[in-house]
Amino acid sequence: MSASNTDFVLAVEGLTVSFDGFKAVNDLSFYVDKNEIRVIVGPNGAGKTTVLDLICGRTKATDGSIKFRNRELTKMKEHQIVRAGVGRKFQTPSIYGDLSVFENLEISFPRGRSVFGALVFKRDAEVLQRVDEIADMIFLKDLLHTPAELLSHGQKQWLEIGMLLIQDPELLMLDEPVAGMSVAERRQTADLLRRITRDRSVIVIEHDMQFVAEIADKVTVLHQGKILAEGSAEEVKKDEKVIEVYLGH
Amino acid sequence: MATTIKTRPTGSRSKLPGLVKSLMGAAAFATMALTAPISLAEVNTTGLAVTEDTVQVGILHSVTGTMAISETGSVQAEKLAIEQINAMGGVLGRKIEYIQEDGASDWPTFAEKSRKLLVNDKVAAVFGCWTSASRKAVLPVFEQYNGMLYYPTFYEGLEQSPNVIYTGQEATQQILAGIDWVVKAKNAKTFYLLGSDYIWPRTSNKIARKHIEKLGLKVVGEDYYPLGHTQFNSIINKFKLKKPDVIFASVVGGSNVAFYKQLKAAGIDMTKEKPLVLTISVTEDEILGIGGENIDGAYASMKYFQSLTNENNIAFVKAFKERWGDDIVIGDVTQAAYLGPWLWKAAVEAAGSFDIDKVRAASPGIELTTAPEGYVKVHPNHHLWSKTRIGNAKTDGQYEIVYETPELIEPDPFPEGYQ
Amino acid sequence: MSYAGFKTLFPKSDLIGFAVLAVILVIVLPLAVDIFRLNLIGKYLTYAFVAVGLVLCWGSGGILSLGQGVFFGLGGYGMAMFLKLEASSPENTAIQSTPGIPDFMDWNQLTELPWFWEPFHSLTFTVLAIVLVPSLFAYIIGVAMFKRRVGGVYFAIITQAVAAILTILIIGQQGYTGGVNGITDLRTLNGWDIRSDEAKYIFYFLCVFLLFVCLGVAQYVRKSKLGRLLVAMREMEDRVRFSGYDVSNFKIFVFCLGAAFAAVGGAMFTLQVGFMSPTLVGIVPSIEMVIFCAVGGRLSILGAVYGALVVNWAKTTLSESFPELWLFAMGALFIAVVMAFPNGLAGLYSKYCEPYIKQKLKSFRAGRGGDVMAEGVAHERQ
Amino acid sequence: MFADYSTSELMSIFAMQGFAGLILFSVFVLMALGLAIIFGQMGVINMAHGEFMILGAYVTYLTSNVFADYMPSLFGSYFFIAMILAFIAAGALGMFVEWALIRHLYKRPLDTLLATWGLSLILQQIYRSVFGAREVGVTLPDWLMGSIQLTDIVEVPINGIFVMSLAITISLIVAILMYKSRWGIQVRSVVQNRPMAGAVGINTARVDRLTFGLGCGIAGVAGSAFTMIGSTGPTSGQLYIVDTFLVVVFGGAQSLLGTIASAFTISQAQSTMEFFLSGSMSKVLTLLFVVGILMLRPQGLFSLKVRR
Repeated sequence: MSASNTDFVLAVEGLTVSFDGFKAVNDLSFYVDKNEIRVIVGPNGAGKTTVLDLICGRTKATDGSIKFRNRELTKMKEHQIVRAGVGRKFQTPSIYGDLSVFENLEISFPRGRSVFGALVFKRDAEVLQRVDEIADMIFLKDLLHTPAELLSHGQKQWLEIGMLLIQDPELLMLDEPVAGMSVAERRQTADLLRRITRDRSVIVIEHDMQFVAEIADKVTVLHQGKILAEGSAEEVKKDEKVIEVYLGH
Repeated sequence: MATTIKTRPTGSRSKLPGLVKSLMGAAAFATMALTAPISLAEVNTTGLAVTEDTVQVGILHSVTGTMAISETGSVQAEKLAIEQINAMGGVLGRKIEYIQEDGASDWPTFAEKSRKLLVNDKVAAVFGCWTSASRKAVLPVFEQYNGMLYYPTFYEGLEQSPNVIYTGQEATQQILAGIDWVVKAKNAKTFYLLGSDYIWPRTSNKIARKHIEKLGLKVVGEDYYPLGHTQFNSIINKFKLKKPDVIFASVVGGSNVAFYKQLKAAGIDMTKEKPLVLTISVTEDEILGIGGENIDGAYASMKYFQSLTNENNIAFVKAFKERWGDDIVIGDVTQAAYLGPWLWKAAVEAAGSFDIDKVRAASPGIELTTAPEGYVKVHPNHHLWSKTRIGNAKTDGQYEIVYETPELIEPDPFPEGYQ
Repeated sequence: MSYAGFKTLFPKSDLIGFAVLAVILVIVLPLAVDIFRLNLIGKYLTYAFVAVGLVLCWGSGGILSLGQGVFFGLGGYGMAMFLKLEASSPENTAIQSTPGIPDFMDWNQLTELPWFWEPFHSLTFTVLAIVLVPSLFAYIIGVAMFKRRVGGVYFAIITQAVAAILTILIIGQQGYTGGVNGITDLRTLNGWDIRSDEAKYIFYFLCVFLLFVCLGVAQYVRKSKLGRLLVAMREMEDRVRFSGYDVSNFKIFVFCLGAAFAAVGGAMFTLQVGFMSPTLVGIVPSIEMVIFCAVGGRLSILGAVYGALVVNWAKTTLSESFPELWLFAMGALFIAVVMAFPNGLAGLYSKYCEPYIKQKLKSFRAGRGGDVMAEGVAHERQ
Repeated sequence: MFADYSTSELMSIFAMQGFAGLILFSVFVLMALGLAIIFGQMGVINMAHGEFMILGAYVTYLTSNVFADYMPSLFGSYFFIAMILAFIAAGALGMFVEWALIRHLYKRPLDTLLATWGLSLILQQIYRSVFGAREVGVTLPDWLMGSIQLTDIVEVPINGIFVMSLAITISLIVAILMYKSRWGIQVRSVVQNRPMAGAVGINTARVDRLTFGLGCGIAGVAGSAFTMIGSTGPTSGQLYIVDTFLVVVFGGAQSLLGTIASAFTISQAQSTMEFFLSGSMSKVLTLLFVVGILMLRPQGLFSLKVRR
């Protein structure tokens, strides 16, 4: 493709990972533009979640490179990747049930991330304001002091998204953000996603093709660790290979 | 100064154990003379727990924990001695009451309990401790509060406290005679020293090594294993490689059992004496756990064996079994623990007072002719003059005594060149 | 510290707890018991230091260390080395072949003081070493383990092995360490007799004071963002990591802090009991220390103090009156703590006593017609 | 240190030393197998493992007494009966403990550590009350004593061979049970996905109880065998616990093969070092070695790299 990767927010090239010989991701390359919303689809076991794991450093690549704004991520630790500006939401909502919504957001606030910083961290006006702002955005403003474990499933998903937003990442990765949500919640979430993706790139894993069509700039279809097709939602829907392996049944 | 109690077996009377009967017969006269109670003010000027007719002492051993195995016999012996003394009329006309505390095999607990006995209970004497570590832990307490401890275990020496009477042997008494004997009687030339890894075996082996080298003989190996170690095949191979004439063993506790079982299994037949095993740590008590057939043929060097045939011991063994059951065995430390109350009684009566300082002053030179091991005498350094015997272990778990030093050996807790 | 800051650090319910403990330790106990018992309580309190550290590591952070005895021991040995050197002045040890070195070294044919003993002539160095050496050791273990994401059960078993290693080393190197007997016969601190009743009172109060310092530090950590991070890590370690935190650093920090607390406890142990021995380093004491923490309530730093006091008091009392029963009682206690009240005494208190007391207070206030103060502070959950 | 010996002597010594290592290996395998099942497969930290072993030892002691008193003619074969009884006794106690304690704690592995530690204290005190504080001596049948003379120097202790064959037999039985039998499949499926196993009709509670019982039963057999080489007293079980856990953890807790490999590595390391160094130092070095490797490879020797 391009001679320089600098144009892209994320450039994945030749990415391979194998678990005891099984290649979960095989020689994968793709590029994400600034402010692009990329949706990754594919059948179970296609390697979607593994790709996110590789980008955020949770799994170490066997081969290949991942460049985020021209910085190599494969050599970095998870927290460094996050600090570089990559946020990751997990498939099952991962929030701190024992803490309140407020505390959940506060912990994610990007300040006082060192041991010493955490010890002297103060709940000042900036924190309060930012937490309020985000809570408002994720529809949880009235529940700030509720223990997070008491939230509904959908609210937990929002909370996790909120925890990412407060870090203001340049690349946001969402693993099935609307899974298990009611129709109303889905609508709210789509709305939320549209609002938050105005000034950042987003990678979303999603099954719901209607939802995908609603939000995606570009869709990548994975199959057995490889790219099967890439293009707009309309294009991939028509792709015969895609229909065969994924949409066909 | 010294009080001597002669043993004279007498006929049957009441249900008192044999030894007590004999002792009572002997001591009747002396006791009678003494029972005209000496006033309390006279015998106790320091506020000890003494009343017109009782005196309190402490027994401080581990009843729980890993050391309970070893210390049970000592507790039994001390209780027996106290009961016998009470049956004879007590000490200075006062019955002995004991307060028993559990050291729980834990040295800080020993220190704590000794402080309780001395400070809260104000006991006139304490019979107790077994391991060196527990003694070291309580020693500052006894010195601070001026208590009196009767310590029964054979130990490494290098200590001489005015507040302790050591009723077991210190290392040189036990070791030198043993080595001299194997050299003379068995023509031993080479030695392998093996011990559990703590102060007593290490010090003992140092003394042994020094003595062996002084005799112009050779130590071919020296090894230590952590306490509780249970795998001895490697060391047994080293024996086979180095072929020592004598394996000088001071392994203790559970390791002992493993060591002798594995030695036997590895085809080292101790009855053939090639190599000969000389131990300073296996009393009859330990053989119970090891199994007589596993240690058959080993030699032990200590001051007392249950199989001693003097009158004192026959009466003592009988009394002990009547009190604590027929299947019980008596080892060196148990006997030494038994001496504690008797030595204290003798010292108190010699001093005419329970005051610790007076008892201490009266202690050197105190003799017991009734001791199961035979005549013993307290040395000014607070250890006992005693004989050392060599026993040959038999399958029934008893030792056959094959040698006895002709003279009492002088205790020498700080041997020249060892400190 | 500003009043508001103080309020955040000590919400009212916690403040009452601290005050009650202070009254018990500083006023009630010294008046109620004689110096012998008070000295015992002082000894129990030294375990409370460990238990408080464990609340941070285990209760808050989910890191169960079965090797806290190591740090307790290192602290205690540091103190003991200083005191032993003082007790081994050339005048006191004139009968030795090498006067001026500790007696056990002389028995082991050492003829000069080993290099690592030398600095312990200085009290300043000793005090620093008591805190820093165990912390550094914990740091090394922590870096090695947490950077490699060893956690949970594995961490517990490896710390247990470390405790075993250190015990065997101390016992095996008796020329340098005093071996199985430990370092005994400690008498004076800068010429002041540490065995007198006066010294025992002073050490007791020093111990209580230091315990409150540690409790204060622990409370500060728990109320800081770091405390919330620990809870968060215990629940969702990955989420914390993907919020941009280097999780291992936080674990290392609390582990080191716990080690430092344990070391202070160990040093106070040496001062109050008068010796230090490898039996306090090994696996059994380390597990017992976890038990103190569990009985008190693994989530409550104050509970840990009560846990250490209650278990040890029960141990002493039971072993005085029923030596055969106390193992049964201890065993049953452990099982009961796990099965019936996993949050220990503190859990029982907050479940049964606290609501009752609150209600009483409320009705008392209402009865006076006074204002029922609004709970100003955000609801803090355990 | 070898200058004074002939080559053949040295060869013989090395042969015997290798054999000593193998015996140690067998001892470790026996100790660790039961725990590998309990800890590795079920995630229960059973601190009372040593006490289950000692239960087996006491059963052996009782059996030997019964045979000596009532059937002296059959004394030679009592050991086999004793091992079976030890298995049954320890297994039954294990199942009871699982029912009374462990099953409530499956989600709290660290709490099983505390509860079983409490259990071990209670068992110790029971042993002490029943059998006395002293160690008991277990009389062995004559055929287990002594050794086989292979060459002039090389002698192989019979009980060592017995322990080795026992270790091999039990490992095989466990391997077959785990990997070939229906029950083994059930155990492994419960380990991997409890709700799913329950959903497909496996009685998970029963599988748990049997698994725990089997682990404890094997501990009992190991304890029975150890009466040949070690001591039998109320606190003897404590001697084994650290070694046992290290073997299991070092092997990679979930893998039986790993347990065996780790037992082999540790035993060979220890027995080689014991020959050249003092016993204490070699113990320290072995432990350091194991801890060091575990720091480099926290999952243990044998573990699959799995997709999370």
